[in-house]
Amino acid sequence: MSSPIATWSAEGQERAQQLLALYPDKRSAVMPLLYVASLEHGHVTNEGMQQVAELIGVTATQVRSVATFYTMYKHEPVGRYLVSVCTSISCHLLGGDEVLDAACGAAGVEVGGTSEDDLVTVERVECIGACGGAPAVQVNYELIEGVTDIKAIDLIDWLRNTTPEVVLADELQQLFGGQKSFDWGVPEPDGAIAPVPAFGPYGSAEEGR
Amino acid sequence: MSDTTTVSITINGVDHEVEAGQRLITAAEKVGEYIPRFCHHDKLEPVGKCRMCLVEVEGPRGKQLVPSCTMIVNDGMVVDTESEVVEKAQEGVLEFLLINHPLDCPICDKGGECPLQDQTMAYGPGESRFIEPKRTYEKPIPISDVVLLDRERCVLCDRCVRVADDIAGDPLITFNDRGNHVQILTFPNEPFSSYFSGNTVQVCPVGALTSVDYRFRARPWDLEVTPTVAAHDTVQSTAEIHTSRGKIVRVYAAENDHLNDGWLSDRDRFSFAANHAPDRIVSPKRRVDGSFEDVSWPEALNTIAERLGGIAPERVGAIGGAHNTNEEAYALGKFLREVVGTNNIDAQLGDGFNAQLAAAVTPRATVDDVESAGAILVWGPDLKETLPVLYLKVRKAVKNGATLVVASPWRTGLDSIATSVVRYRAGSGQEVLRKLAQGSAHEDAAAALTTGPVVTLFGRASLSEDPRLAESVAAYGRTLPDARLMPLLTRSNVFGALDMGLAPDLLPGRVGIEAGSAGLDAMGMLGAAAEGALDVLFLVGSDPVRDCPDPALAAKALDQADFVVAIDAFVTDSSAHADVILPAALWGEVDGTMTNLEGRVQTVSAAFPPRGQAQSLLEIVRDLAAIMGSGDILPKDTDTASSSLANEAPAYAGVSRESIFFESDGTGVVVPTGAGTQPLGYIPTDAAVPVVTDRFTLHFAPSLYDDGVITRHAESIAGLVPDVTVRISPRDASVLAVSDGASVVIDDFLTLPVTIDADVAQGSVVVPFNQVATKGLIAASAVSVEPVRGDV
Amino acid sequence: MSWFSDLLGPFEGFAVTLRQIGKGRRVTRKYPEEKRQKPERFHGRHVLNRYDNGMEKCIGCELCAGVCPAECIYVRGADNPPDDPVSPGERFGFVYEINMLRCIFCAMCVEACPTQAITMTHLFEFSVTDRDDAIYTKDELLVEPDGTPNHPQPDNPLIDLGELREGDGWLRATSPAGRREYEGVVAWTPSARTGTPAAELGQSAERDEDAEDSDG
Amino acid sequence: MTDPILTARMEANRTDSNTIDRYLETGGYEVLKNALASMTPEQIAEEVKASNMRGRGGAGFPMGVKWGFLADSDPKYLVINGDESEPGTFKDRQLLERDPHQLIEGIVLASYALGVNRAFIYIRGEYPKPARRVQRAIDEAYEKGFLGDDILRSGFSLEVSVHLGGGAYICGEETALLNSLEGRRGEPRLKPPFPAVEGLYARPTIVNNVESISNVPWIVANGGTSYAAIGPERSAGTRMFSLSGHVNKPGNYEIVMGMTWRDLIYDVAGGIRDDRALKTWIPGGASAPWLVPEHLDAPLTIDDATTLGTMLGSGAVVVMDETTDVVKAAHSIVRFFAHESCGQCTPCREGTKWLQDILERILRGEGREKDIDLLLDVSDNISPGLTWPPAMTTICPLGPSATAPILSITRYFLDEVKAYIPVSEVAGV
Repeated sequence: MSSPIATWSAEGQERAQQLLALYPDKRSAVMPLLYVASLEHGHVTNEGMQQVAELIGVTATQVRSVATFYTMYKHEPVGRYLVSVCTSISCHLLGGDEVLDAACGAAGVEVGGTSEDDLVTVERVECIGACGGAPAVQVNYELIEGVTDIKAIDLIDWLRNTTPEVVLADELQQLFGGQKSFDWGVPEPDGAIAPVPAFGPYGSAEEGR
Repeated sequence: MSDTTTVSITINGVDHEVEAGQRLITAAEKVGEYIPRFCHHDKLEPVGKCRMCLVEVEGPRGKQLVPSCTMIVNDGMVVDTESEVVEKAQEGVLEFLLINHPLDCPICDKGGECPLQDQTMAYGPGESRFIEPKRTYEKPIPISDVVLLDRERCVLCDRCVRVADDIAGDPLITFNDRGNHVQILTFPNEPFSSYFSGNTVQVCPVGALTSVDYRFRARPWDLEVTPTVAAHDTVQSTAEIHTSRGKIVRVYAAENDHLNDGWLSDRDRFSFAANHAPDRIVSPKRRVDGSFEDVSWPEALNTIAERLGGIAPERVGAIGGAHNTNEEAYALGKFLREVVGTNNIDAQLGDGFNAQLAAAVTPRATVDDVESAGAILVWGPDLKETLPVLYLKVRKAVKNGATLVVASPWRTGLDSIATSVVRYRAGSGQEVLRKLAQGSAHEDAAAALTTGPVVTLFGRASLSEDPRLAESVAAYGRTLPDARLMPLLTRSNVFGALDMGLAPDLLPGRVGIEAGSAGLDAMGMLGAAAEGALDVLFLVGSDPVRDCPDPALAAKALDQADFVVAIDAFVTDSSAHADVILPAALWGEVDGTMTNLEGRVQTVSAAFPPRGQAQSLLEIVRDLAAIMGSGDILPKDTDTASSSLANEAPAYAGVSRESIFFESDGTGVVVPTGAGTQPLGYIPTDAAVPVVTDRFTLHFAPSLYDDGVITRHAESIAGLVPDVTVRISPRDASVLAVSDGASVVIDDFLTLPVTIDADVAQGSVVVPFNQVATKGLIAASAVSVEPVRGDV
Repeated sequence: MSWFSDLLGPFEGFAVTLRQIGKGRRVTRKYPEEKRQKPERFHGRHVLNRYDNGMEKCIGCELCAGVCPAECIYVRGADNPPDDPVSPGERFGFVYEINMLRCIFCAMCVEACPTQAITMTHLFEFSVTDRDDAIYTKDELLVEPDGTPNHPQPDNPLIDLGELREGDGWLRATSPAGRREYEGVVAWTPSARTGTPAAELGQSAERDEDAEDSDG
Repeated sequence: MTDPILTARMEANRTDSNTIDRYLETGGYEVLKNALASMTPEQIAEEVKASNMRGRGGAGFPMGVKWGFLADSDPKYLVINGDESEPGTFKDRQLLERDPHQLIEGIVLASYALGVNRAFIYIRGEYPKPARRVQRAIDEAYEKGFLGDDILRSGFSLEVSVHLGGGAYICGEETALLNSLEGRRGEPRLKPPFPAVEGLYARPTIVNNVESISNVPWIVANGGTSYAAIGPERSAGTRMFSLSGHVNKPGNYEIVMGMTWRDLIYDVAGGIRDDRALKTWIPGGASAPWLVPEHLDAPLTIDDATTLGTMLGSGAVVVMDETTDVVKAAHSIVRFFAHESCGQCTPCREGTKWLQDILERILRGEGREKDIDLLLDVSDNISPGLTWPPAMTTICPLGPSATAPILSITRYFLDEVKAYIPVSEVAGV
């Protein structure tokens, strides 16, 4: 019998094995494995959920039950850059809705839609923990604080024109950000390579491309 | 558990003494204070999700609203179930449940028996204040061949999820999405293929889960309910037949805590369609020039009587009777032994084991013993495939803390929860058993069988297994601490039939026949008929060509016999050979009693008269005996049959339809076994079973949905037969040089695709029994397996 | 009190008759040539109605059968054929029969009906020569797509369908009380609707388009 | 003013407070070394209990007492709740990003005190950067022998790993968090059993907030009584407040409780932007009922907040100036709770969305006069009596939280709500 994830990349398979070994109960690895499956398939697909189910020994239905509970698992294809605009209370007070409108306009999409060139998806999200730097935006979960509607348009244009391989929060903050919640400290070398949170040895990339 | 101390609680100002440890909602109900509920179900773990059962309980911080389904009663608890706050909460919850409910009650199958309707009437607000658009979903979507899902109606009570996951162990239906969009769903393109899916329909408190069979067939107010048992297997779950205008429209489980806990398998639940199958035999038929023509009952019976006249009794035999009621079986036995004068009677088809062991093994376990066992050994047929409700009981026992040992040549449904699995090569069971008993191997299995009471469930794992192995397993089981034994025969009322003496060496009431006068068993009769030593053969609802281990012999026997009488509801591969076919009444059309695998006698009832001219077996043999001039020997109806039986069979004394009804609260009466009280108390011995050492040994085991006559005629489950493949171990596959999906030839005639399966013991070949694709395969221990070359 | 008045007693009744001669209207009619106007709420026999587009209103819910005190109604529901639904929603009345010999014309079926599918007309002449003919089947009960009631004996000279269209019972049959705003709303609604109901989504491609159009 | 406890290091080292070198250089892991060498687990637990610190996650339950409930049966688990998702709150993000070693040292001390050998840090999925920094810090700590087998040759071992969430506010509720960590839907569990008895994998488990655990090194170093001496009784210690909204200086501030709201908003946070007037503020995250200028001089303690019918919750203060449309603001919060409801119990699943729908209809100008009563009655059906702390018809407090803004706008700004209702509707009733 072959491994259910034989079609995954070598890094993906290695990461999956690490995750399975990490927890006292394999089932705990469902959520991180779904991120890995997202990277492998572009989003959470039925096939991906079945593979994860087989890896941890539960039914695919149970995996889907988890995968649909959390909003960060995308069940439809999203653009290369997932732009998440916060409109929760602090951002709402300081213009988050305008930023969202501007980003949608620049990308030419409705909220939740993906631009025709498949590069940018703009979504509305609830609080992303940057209330001190409201309004806040994330690109592939890398944060930018103090965004204005005009900067949001610039951000979308920049993403489309430069199509960065790795999304780096510090770079984006410098280009399109404003007031921050607090000092960020030393620049972060890691960034996101896909619309999946960049965490762990597979899924983020060191600066230097 | 045995500790039955009580606590005193106050409900609505009235003091009550209630059993400690139970949930408040249950305690209140027992003292007559009904608290409304949706998610609460007696047989399921509490989840407290619907919030319908909120009551006020006095606490350190004053009265607080708490869900009564999760609250355990404690001494001095002061509860208010009718306060203003409670009533407001109930109204609020019902309004919340209804705002997105489609209110399509007029066309909803649940309308009329719907807890949501009833509780809205009793506790709900008069009208809704909701004017926003309702949540809509596509409706309904089929989630399996037998169940439909309407998410708009769902109140998300979690009952179906808990039944599928906690009870059945098939978590194939779960919640999806979040918040206001939560919905019950199965995985896309993966059906809810549980053997127990129908239970979700029965427990659903709204019309969200409905069955394909019942959909739009009737409304609850025009149903007639007939209590009976689900007679498809020997568990004989307590059930109800629901009829509308003379047709069965659905079968529901009844709650019997000693047996099925209110659950049924889908086969039990959905096989009723066979009663109304268009190709049922509804009038007597006689073979004329090779084809059947309809004849009248007198003509048919006269033909048989004439043929029986002047024939030596030992040249007459009868196979079958396992599908009939005890009274019918009793009458059949009396007819054969006293009117015809033969002991050639067998309710088994060579697929079981020693009839005396099955009928009178001691000490015999009850299903309650299984539930409360310290350890369980299952060495026999796959319970999930053959006795699904007993499988649920074993699961429950394991959940209660019992250890479980499963011995089987191939993966069974219980393996995933077993403490230890003994995987042995088909044909080598005896050797493995010896080692287990001696402690020279399988130490972990032996270690798991040390906490008493140990219940041994023994039977024949496959048709190709030596029937004497069951004897040895039982003998071993008897040596375990506080041992109880449960014989596993699987066919319908076979235990009742054996108790009624439908065996070559048994008389009614578990009385053995004196040595030397035993008749032929089923295989013996078939062999004799094939050699011309038997002239007249009665097939009583049996299909030996499909169901016995040697189909070729059965076919030859039916050809060679001079005269074959089939008492059957369908033309089968066997009854097609008959000279006369008599239309038999089926389950649901006959009154009587049945006996299950623990010896529990329950009543079965006719929901409507037999189809067409069909008659009960009792009526058939009674009329036949009358024509033969011995009408006074046989009982004239069910009641006289049971009183006559009681006189003759001490074990069944006092067990009548009436006494069961009045004494058992609908749960049935267990006929006691054990030396001293019984004429026969069978003590199993270690049998001498030869070990088969051929290159390949066959494991020829039944699955739940097979090509049996009832399954075949029940439209909704007929399509559920599994894909038929030959399973072999990876080692054998590499030796044979076949890959997954390649074809092999078994015994030089049956070509089937191969599935390589790590759960198959090396040297064994697993083939499903009684499927269209495996028709004709002889259940011998050793088989030949050759790869088909040249296919891709 | 005299013997004389006793003698006249039997004739007193004639006095009433004599007094009435020449007064009042003539009530005898030349039925069936001449027909009398039925009261508005006259309970004649039932019809099964349709929506304007010809779809049947009956959804086979059996509430009429359930409520019928004479147990004279037999209904069986069935799944609407997905491509050619008989009624809006999932279910339609597959079998619908009324035994007019048993019916007591109480109209409780009309009250129970959630879609106003069954209503009563002013039709009252339905003598039969065979008891079986008194069981009206769905074909006979269902009005024509143009709204004309059916009758098992169309050629019976006793039947004047034209007259019956004027009656209130018939008006109720063709213009059920319902709310316009529900027209074209793709969802089953428990109240009766006027006009053309849209089919459930998924019932047919053609109807899906209609439904979406009418949404906007 | 007491010196800051949690933020001193990051204030002093604005760029590299997260690195192990800087941490060690500023006295990091010294407490651990001393404790492992000279203190028993019971002594540490005693200090924490003596500190009277109340949990910083929102519920405010004394941490030492909670520890005392942990059933003594191995294995036990410690889970750090870093699922900070309450709108207005971003303090844990700073602690995770800027001083992860302080947290890790706290975890090792807590684990030692609790007899735990396996700890998890659950960080919300939208925080990949804090998660990376914590992971790096964990790697460094392993390297230096502060984590792993036989820590500092004390015989005590501890494994720590980071678990990333998937985007669900409800996972901040401790039992939902445990379900999530077990690979299930993040639905709150029924209590009892409490996690301290049956938590992660049905084992005894302590769930503590990031800020709470980050305080442990200081408490162990300086003694529980010195911590308890800071600030008012029953609101001991310093506490991180996240200020956001229309203030001049939004950000996280570590303060000693007991000051007035006026001090906090006008002094600490620099007053209202553009010198506008203060209209209202949310004192403790989106779940908390709002306060208005008449409350400005009330002291900022847990108990005083309760007296005012609200709470300090997670320490998130969202300030709204006179230009704020409170109906829209309330809608934003209600929408948040409807979006984040797990959906398992009826009142929350149906009620929060209904409240959102009604508010949206009112904002569209289609409101009816009776909708105000309807809003309150629906709220009442989720949280009977609309009192504080809330009574609940729900399993967890998420549903009742959604009623806080409804209650606030109808209590203080009823005219503004009515202004949205068309005149004809008002007259028509």
